[in-house]
Amino acid sequence: MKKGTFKGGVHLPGYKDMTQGLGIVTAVIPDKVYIPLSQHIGAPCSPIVQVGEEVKKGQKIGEGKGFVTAPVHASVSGKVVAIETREHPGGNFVPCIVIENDRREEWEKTIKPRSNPQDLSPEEIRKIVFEAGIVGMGGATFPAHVKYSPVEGKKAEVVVLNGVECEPYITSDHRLMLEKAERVVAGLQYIMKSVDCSKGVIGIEDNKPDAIEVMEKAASGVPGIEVMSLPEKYPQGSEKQLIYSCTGREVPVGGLPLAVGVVVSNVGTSVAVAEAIEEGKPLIERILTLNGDGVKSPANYSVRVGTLFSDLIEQSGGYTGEIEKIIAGGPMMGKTVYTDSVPVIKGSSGVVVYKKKEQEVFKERDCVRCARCVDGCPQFLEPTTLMKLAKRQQWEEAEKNYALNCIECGSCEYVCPARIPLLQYIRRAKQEITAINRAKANK
Amino acid sequence: MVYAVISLAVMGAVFGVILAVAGKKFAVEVDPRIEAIQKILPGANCGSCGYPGCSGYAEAIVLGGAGMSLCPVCGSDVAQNIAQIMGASVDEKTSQRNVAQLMCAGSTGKAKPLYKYEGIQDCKAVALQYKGPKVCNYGCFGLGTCVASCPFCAITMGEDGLPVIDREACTGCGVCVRECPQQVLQLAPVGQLVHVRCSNKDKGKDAKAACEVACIKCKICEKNCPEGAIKVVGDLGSSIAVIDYEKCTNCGICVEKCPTKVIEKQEPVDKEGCRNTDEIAAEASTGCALCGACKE
Amino acid sequence: MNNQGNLLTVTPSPHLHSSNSIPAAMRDVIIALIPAFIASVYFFRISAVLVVVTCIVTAVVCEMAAQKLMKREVTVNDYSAVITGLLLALTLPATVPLWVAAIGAAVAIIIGKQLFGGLGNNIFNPALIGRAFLLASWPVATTGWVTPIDGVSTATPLGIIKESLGSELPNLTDMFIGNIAGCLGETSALALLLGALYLIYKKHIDWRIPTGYLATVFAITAVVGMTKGQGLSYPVFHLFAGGLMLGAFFMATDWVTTPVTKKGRVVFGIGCGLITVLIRLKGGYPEGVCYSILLMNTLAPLIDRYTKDRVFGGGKSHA
Amino acid sequence: MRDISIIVISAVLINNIVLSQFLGICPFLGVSKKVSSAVGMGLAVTFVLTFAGMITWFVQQFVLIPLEIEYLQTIAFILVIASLVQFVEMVVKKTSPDLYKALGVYLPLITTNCAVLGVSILNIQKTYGFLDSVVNSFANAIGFTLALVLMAGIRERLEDADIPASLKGLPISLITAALMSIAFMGFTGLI
Amino acid sequence: MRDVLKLGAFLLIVAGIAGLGLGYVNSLTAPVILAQEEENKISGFQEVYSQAEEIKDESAKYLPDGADGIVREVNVAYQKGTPAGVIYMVEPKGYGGEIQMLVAFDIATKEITAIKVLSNKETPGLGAKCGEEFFSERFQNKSAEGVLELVKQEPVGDNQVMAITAATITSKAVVEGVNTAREHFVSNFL
Amino acid sequence: MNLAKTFSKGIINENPLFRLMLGMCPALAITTSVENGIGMGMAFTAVLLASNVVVSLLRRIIPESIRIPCFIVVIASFVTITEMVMHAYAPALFESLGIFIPLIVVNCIILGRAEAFASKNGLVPSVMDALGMGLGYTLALVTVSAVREVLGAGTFLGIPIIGLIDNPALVMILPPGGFIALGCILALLNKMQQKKAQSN
Repeated sequence: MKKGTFKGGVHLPGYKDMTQGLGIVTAVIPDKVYIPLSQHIGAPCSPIVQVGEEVKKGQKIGEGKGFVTAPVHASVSGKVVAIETREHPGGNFVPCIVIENDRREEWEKTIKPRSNPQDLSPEEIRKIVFEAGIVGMGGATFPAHVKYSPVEGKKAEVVVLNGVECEPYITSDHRLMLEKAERVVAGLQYIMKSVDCSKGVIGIEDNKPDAIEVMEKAASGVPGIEVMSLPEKYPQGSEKQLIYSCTGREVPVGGLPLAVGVVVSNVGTSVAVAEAIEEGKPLIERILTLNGDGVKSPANYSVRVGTLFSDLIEQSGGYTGEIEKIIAGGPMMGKTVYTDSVPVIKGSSGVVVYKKKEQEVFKERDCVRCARCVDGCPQFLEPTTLMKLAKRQQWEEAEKNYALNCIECGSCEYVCPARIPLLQYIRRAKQEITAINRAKANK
Repeated sequence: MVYAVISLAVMGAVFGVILAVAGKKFAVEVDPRIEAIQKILPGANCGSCGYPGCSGYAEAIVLGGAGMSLCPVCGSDVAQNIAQIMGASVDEKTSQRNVAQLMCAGSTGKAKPLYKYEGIQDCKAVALQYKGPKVCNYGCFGLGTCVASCPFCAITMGEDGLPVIDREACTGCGVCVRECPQQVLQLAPVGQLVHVRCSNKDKGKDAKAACEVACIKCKICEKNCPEGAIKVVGDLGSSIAVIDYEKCTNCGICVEKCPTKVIEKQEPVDKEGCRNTDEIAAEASTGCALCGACKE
Repeated sequence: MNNQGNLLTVTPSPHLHSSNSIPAAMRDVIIALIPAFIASVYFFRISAVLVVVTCIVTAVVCEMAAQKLMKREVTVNDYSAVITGLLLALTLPATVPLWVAAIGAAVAIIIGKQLFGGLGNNIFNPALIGRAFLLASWPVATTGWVTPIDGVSTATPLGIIKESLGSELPNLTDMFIGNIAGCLGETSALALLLGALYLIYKKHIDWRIPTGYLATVFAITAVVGMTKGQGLSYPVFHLFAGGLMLGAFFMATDWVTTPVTKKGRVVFGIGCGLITVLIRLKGGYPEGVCYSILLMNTLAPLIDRYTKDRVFGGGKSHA
Repeated sequence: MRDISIIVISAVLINNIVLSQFLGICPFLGVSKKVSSAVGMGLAVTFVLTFAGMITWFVQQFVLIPLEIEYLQTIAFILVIASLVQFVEMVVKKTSPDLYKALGVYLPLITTNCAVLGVSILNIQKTYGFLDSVVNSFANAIGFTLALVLMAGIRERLEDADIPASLKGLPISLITAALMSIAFMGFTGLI
Repeated sequence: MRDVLKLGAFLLIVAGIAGLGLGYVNSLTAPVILAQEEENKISGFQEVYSQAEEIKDESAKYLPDGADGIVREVNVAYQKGTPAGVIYMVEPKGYGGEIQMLVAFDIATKEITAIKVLSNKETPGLGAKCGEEFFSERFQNKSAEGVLELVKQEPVGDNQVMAITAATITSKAVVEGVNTAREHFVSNFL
Repeated sequence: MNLAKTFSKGIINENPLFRLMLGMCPALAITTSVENGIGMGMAFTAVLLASNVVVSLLRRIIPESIRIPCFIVVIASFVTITEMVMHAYAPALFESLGIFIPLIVVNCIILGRAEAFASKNGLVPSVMDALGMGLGYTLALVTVSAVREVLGAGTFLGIPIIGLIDNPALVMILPPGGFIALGCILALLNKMQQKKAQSN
């Protein structure tokens, strides 16, 4: 068991005590599910069912064109009652398929356990992963089969499983590893097979000693798989930082992990892969932590995709009082939603609810150049410089200072004593730079 | 004394010759017209002409044959002057300048809020969060990106959360129009006093639900306009009342008839023509830049 | 059930913020300076108290007045003016006339800080500007050194070396504890180190600058000491003498006026060390800490420009 | 011959031409908005100043003194410098387009840079020999460049600063120069 | 080419006229300037050594190696044809540069008659005070035979001089100048 | 433009130092005493006046392409004359102004006035222009030097000021003081102008 970590980053309070000891609870299956047609990075899917059509659980109801896409499946059996644009946890409005649950829980008939999961070829594994609609479940929602597909001239040498879970409040991966350790390891083996490599690393932060123990037990006797305990630091779970922590390799600027021979997947993704291959199940369910001082009883839920946040909150006994904000995801990188009638999607690892408090309002001050943001940036950028360039609207200069390399982890803003919304300024710069580059490309 | 005269004279001569030779051999041909044109341009460097600043435009006119009336800030007299310098004639530009108009009346309290926004005060940033903080997806966010962008300081943020355009100071350069992520600002001739202060193209019911002062596509204005100048254009679910500025006579009947009071008539401004370029330059200039170039 | 019709707040991430704040950090710096203050009161008695109080009060009043005059938000509650006043006081001798100290504090706050736009925008360390201004204006009043406790007029250890006039050098223990002539805050290396440890523990200062600074001074004086045949006591003497400890831990580490890049901070520290030794050994003034930091302050923007850190995954930032 | 290192240290640090002798203030305040142009201007001044130091020394020693017309120093030097700048511009343009690109814009500005004339006259006043004159001219130019580039770095940073309106531009630059000058006082006595 | 010649000729004339004018003014002012400098020097000498009947610059004789070191000039004051005093011009290095000063000795009394700082580049208000009377008085009538010593407190010994407050380096330089002149005086005139 | 205006513009509206920001070097260097300021201002005015007169008289004769060198020769001659006269009749002032007397040659104001005014106007306006500019510059120098001398030396024109003479802020007559004084005066003038603009 080695210990490695990356440079930069910040130490966050965990806020995990509330839920890390709680077993996974199956969430109430709602009467209606709202399945967004965009649950992955890439163009949204088009519906392949019509309003009024009866669907089975696990039936494909939306698919997209091209390679970087992932189909969506019905998470309950029932009737499609509407296809409408609704708010999405990603901060925008997206077409959703609304299914009224007939409570029959009837599986699509093609879905059944596979008898020979060990004999599948890499191509077959990727095909199953694609058909199951599996995307990165840590939150990035990048279609998994794309990651596992070979790239000309690049060879995967290590598969890194991300069991870091560095976001405060979120314990879903932690519980998953405790309760489905075998599945995690099995999924890892399938992924390793699909990318044709013999080495697998499961990276877990040392604030989860029980998970490390369980995973080590599960992995013992499996050749090529190693569990790594990583020091607790944010954003250890960011892909590039995790690769560095586990392998000492640096993903080059603008490059993909495969450039250094690494494929990264979340432990949740690994379980989904295992379930898709062994049982034939598409991705219609995931583990989610509901946490924060705004909910009465925080919990780890196993929840169907398409369940509204409000359903989960109700199951947890409702709000503790007037609430300030609801965050889809963790507090560092998650997005706030303006209503609780937002559906759970494949990438929803958690929902955090903040209670309204009479807190002192912090005003933005002039930068005092304390350089905490510079020291904290895991990408070695100078957030304060980028902020100043963004304020002056010097987008080209910002690009030259690698604004696009920002992974939006928020470490800089977290540590800033002047309370400058650094990340927001950098995001503005990225927005403009991307627009300028797109305009250039179109010319 | 004799030496003084001789040596100084010699030095003077040598110096004169060197300078004369240098002047001949290395004279950089600067077209005097560029300077002349640059002088009459406003010098605010807003970039509305599509060239990098006023000097860039002046150069483009002389060297690149760019159009002579591209400066939206200047009036026809300036274009005429440029033409005179270039020894060409120019098409008569409309003598009325354009000014920016806000096509939204959804002030705080009238437009329903969707959420409470906290973060940097920049419309483009808030646009990423559920298309802005109001239920209406077409309206003004009120975070003042236009205010910051105006090179002439003609826009201020009103107390009701909507920007106020000083139509006297506005030069119609169009920078704010380009910067507004909601495209809720438009250029219109300064003499056009009647405007539809809404951009919501949703169905009447939805629009009304989002904002008290929304165009509900009732077509009352269309029916009442004596000139046929106002029409609800677009398909069902994506339509809005639009005034044809060519036809509109500012009679104000639509203003009275509109049930949601979304059509508004402004007071006329004193000066309709283009603003004096010297005046603009005085406002826009930051004084001597001390580049040292003037000492050359 | 949208939470009783209450509007939710939407903000871009992150939604978590550390408890870091400028006032909190400044408060810690003040706490860290308390041992040095106590030491100065012990050694120089009531005059130390008077100088410190004068400087702090003037600094705070000037900050308020300047911000009021410029119609800006008054930010004296961030304690930065208090620190400036305190630091300035610690760089002055106990015998300084109080009106001189007050002018120094006023110059530090107004010219050194507020004219540039207040905290965060100043180029130079305000306290050092105040001190350098006083030193240039009233050289006699600001260099009236007295011995601790009994207050007999004498020279500082560095002054003794520089001017080589009579008096004997104090021993190193006295210098470490602070039983020597000098400015209020620079006499006791022990008290300063205590405060510095607190700041390092609280992570308010970066180890790079003080380490670079002290190591450079030590290395060069060690070589010089070797050639003089004085061995290790010479560099140790230089470490404890004058304002080096105060400068290295409390002035050269000032956030606002030092580089933000990691490499830059090392360069800054080394530069301070070089100039300090240069002035001490070759220059006209006995002590060079104040000027070395001011000079490096002028260089800080360029250091930042040319010491951009490597970006994760390769690639160097452009200036 | 005096110690060259003393001349250099004195010209660059102690009696910095800008910060303590007040020569070349106009370009120091005018061309210090950006580091890149400050470097360009610094190079151009270094180039011209060194040459001017050389040539005016020759003019003084081999023309003015033998003819006993030292009183024509000012007028002779200014003519020499003006021609020199023209000449340098011509030569640079012909021989090195790259150098011309870097220095070109700044060259004409140097004619009226009082630093060039000032240093040339000071060389004579201090009765420097040829080598000393050249070294002194070069060192002063370096001092000028140093002050200029430092100032440019600071002014780039001040761009983000929220400076009170009445201080923006020249006043704050002058105050910055004052503080730089105070800092440079640390070098006094350093020889 | 004609152009060039024409312009050259014009400048030639302008410069010629300028030269003429300057030459004329110079012919008027040069003697005045010369006379003034001469007067300045003599009055300087007078101040430090008033009893002289005639003062001769004998640097060539007494400084065989030229003006090496900090002694620049040796002027001998004659009384009734015999040397009665010596006036040195020395340039010790001070804080901001050389301090040009006169030191005068009387051969008979073997004492310093007076010193005078002609020019200095010391810090105004500090070292620059070395030119003031209160300081130069401290050297008056000191014996030329012992080495002068700089002290910070009121002098106790005969050969001690009190430094200017907070300007030790300048004071040291002046004392060094006096001591150097003194050595030369002792070895050449006593 | 009438003559009075030609004269008065140099004093306030187009003050060479405070408005046109020209001639900064001497304004920083020699303003350690009011006496120096007056002396410099007078020397400057003399040169400006003489060169303006000559340039104005010769303005029709001087060929366009070599006017700048001609101006320089004229200016340099007058500077040299001023230098010689001062050396002869005001040696103390000559000493304290030092190198900044010959440097009047490269003072941009003189060349600037020759180029911008005298070469385009007749004798009388040129004289008024020179006098106005000269007076304006002198006043500016006196203002700066008064601030520096009073604060830095505790005297005004050499007369001690009670209360300041004992402990003057020496730094004001040192190089940094020049920058501080000029910077603060300019800032104050800016402030006054902004106030004026607001009240209008």
